[in-house]
Amino acid sequence: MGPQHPSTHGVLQVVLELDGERVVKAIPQMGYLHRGIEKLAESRTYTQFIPYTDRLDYVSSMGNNLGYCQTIEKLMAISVPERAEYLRVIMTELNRIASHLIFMSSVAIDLGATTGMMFGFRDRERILDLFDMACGARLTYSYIRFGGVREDVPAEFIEATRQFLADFPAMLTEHHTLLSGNEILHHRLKGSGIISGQRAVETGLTGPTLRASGVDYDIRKIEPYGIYDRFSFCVPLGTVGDNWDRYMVRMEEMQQSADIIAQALDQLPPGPVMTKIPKVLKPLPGDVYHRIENPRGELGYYVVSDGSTKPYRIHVRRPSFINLQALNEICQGSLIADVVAILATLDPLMGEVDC
Amino acid sequence: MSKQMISSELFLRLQAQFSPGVTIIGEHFQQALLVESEELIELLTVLKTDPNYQFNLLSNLTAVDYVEYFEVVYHLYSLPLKQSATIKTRCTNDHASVPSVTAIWPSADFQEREVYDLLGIRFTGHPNLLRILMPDDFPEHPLRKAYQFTPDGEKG
Amino acid sequence: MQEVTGLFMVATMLRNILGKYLPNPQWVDIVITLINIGAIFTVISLSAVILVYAERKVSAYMQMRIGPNRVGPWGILQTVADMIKLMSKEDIMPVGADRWLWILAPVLLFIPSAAVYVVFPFDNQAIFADLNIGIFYFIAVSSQATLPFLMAGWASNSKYALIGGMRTVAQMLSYEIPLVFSILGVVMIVGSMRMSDIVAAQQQVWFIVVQPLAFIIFLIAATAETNRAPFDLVESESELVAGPFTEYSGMRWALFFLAEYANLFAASAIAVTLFLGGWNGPWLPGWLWFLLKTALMIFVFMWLRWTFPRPRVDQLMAFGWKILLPLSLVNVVLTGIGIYTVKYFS
Amino acid sequence: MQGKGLLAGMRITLNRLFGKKITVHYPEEKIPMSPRFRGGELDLAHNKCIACGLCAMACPNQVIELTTRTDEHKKRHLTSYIYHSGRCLYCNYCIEVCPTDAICWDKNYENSRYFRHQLDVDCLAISRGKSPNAVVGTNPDDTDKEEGTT
Repeated sequence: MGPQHPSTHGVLQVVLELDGERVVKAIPQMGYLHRGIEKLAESRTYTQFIPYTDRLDYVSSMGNNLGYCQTIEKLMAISVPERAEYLRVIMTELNRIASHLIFMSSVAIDLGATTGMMFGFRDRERILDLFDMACGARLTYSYIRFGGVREDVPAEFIEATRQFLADFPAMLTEHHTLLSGNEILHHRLKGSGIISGQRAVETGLTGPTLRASGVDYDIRKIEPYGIYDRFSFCVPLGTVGDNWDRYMVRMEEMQQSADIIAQALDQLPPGPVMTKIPKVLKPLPGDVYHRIENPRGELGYYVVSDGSTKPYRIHVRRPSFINLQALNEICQGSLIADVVAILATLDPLMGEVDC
Repeated sequence: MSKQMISSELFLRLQAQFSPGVTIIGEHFQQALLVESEELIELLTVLKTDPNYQFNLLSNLTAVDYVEYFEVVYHLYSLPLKQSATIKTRCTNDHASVPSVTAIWPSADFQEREVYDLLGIRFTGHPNLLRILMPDDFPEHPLRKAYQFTPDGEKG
Repeated sequence: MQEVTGLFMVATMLRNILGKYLPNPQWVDIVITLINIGAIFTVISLSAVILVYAERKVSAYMQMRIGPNRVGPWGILQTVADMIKLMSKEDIMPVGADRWLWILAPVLLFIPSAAVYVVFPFDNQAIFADLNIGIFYFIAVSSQATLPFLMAGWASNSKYALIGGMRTVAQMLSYEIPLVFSILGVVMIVGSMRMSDIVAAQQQVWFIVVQPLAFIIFLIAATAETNRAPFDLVESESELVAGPFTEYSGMRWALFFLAEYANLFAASAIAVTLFLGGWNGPWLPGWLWFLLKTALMIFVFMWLRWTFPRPRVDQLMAFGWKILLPLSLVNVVLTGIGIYTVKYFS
Repeated sequence: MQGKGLLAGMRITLNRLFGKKITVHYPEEKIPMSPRFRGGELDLAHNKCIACGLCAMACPNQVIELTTRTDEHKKRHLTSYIYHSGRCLYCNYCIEVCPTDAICWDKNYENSRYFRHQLDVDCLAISRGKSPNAVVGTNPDDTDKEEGTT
């Protein structure tokens, strides 16, 4: 399955060793989209690196911004006003729904249901319009800055989000009837690509892929960053850890994110959205590691500063990169069609894998 | 952002256990355990298997080029006890090699290959230490401070 | 005696004109056959053009898109534009490909799908050759279609094509049998395999009412026969890129495309003849009824295609052998009992 | 296998068939973008610009290249202002940092070009209104650099 294969979520090459249609080995080859973001970081100031974080996991760039900004805020102990915290939660959760909608559409198209894909993208358009209204960009936002968010949301944003939340259950039920209720999909996803919880933790799986194997590890719950401890939401868990569980865990997560947004909208306080921070940031020498829960798994930033305006070293712990390690193990003994299904449910994203 | 760091007395007990090779550096959230590369494997296996540590998830493995030496950083996390820890080890940059931890945590496999690819630190005992991101015939290790590049229009 | 339909009159009038000019009757028959062949080819190419356009419009509407509307009013000429584009496309042949096999494959695929049109009862008398083994001829010819896929798969010397070719053979063979058995049910009731008899027997009640189970089995098996989703494992985009057609481009690929739509039209035409009473129908002329019903059947095929994901190869085989085949056998037994009870009481 | 789920799926596609369409005829009708949309190219109001060069420094990708000239009584004038739209990240830093709000987005997202050098837009010429569609054909390397390139 070469780099320009239609179903590898970007430029990923999987070297398949087959006998007949059975897979013996599946080695992912990466690096086709390697832009050396970590090297670029060393010649950019701290604020100038934010647009690059958008380009890492370009489908949930709000989460990347949040992770990076919170790391620097932790390093320099910058406080964030209440309203900005709430706006950050609303934006990241909206972005999580959009990212999971893309996941669902890619599963649908990989298994042949082109109509399912179209519906997924149609609903995602609604969220992109919300983002466009709030920060002007549809995919790479750079909306979250150190000490808060760039600018306050316009008045009609709140009302449009409530409208979206009102229509969202109807959208979900439609997706469920068209896709999840479909027997062919059941047969295609159930029982294939199984990985046990204990083995998943060892190979470093995180995020919905790990929770599908029954391991309860959601950083929003275990180590609440920002104000996630003020929201009540449950973390959906799978049982067997096969493709079906990975699919259903993400579908339920969309519903949970919608609940979080609803709660955040109700508690949205008025007030400033940005604290006063110096024009040029000069953090004290030292290093910090901070993790957040991105739609694809645990996104971590390890920043080392040497007191100058430019970071000495930034390492990004990219969930898709590490989740791909399990590909070879999960694909053992499955068919080609399963490899496609497994890749779809592992949901790697090349921008993030190659960094 | 409360971060359940591993309690300091656990660190102290560890230091006592591996007295010469282990020192505690940094404070508050930057607290880490500096380990000599000889005792690295031994310490990490204890951290993983010992009931009151149980670090079963190697969350992140990376390295930093401090020009005089390389520093390999391990961020561990224990799911059952909900605590995290940072372990660091140093090696000089002429014969940069650190024992590989893939035996303890298989999740280190790709991350070690990436560190080797970008920084040139050899991980002894790694199953297939090859370049993962850069093209195979790339001569140098780009993330090293010594490596400077100026592509067109880049005034960095 | 059925009333003389319009089409029949045209044929007889043509025959008289030709009779005057050409010396002996054999010549007249030859010319008539040539005209018929020409008619069949126009029907195929016309139906292909319309079907491609219809498929894109239907799939677009189902996905809430608008579909092609640029070329010509409401995009009708879109397919014509595609055809011209395909003709002008350069025809690359993969290196190491098995030359003759590769060149012959698309042509060989087109022949059976064209030859099948011979037995379609478009209207009362308007059947090209009313063979007394009509339906049997259809099955024999349509099972020819498997070979060219395998040839294309093997000849284009690429991994995807080879796997695609293997899958075609497996899929088509295993769905041939349920197809035949579902047709068997109908033939048992009619007692003859002549197409016009089958249609005539459905004067009062269509066979879909008598044989609902056979209709469903036929529908599923026919989708598998024509390699259309949800059974399009042969050229499944996500796994095998385009299966046997991966290495084709330009006119050859268009031929494959044409053959696929010709098969689709053939499958729905047969479904109409067997189950929906061919050209029987009040008020409208026969051939219009036939076209309307075929259009309905084609819509059902398209509807299936744009709703369902694709099962895995082994699930496909398991479904074909373990479920469809026994069901069709049960159907044959039920029909037998049905016929016997009807004879017993009448 | 019970066909209940399959039929439900078919029912959805059927009523979607007759449902309202959501795509638009692109060239004729365009989907309106929001007022905050960051897209298209920078359009510069050269009378407002005080040639301070803050935007060029703030930009992560060195997309803006401007050269200035200080005349006799120490007043700085802009001589050239080239915006390499090919490398722009659309992060809006330059607009936020500009003290006199001289630059803003022209929100025209149909700016595909045939040649790479056409991506380098000379905003100064455009804003001066001399040649409204001045796409400077100069490649970045041969622009004559005066003193004070920031």
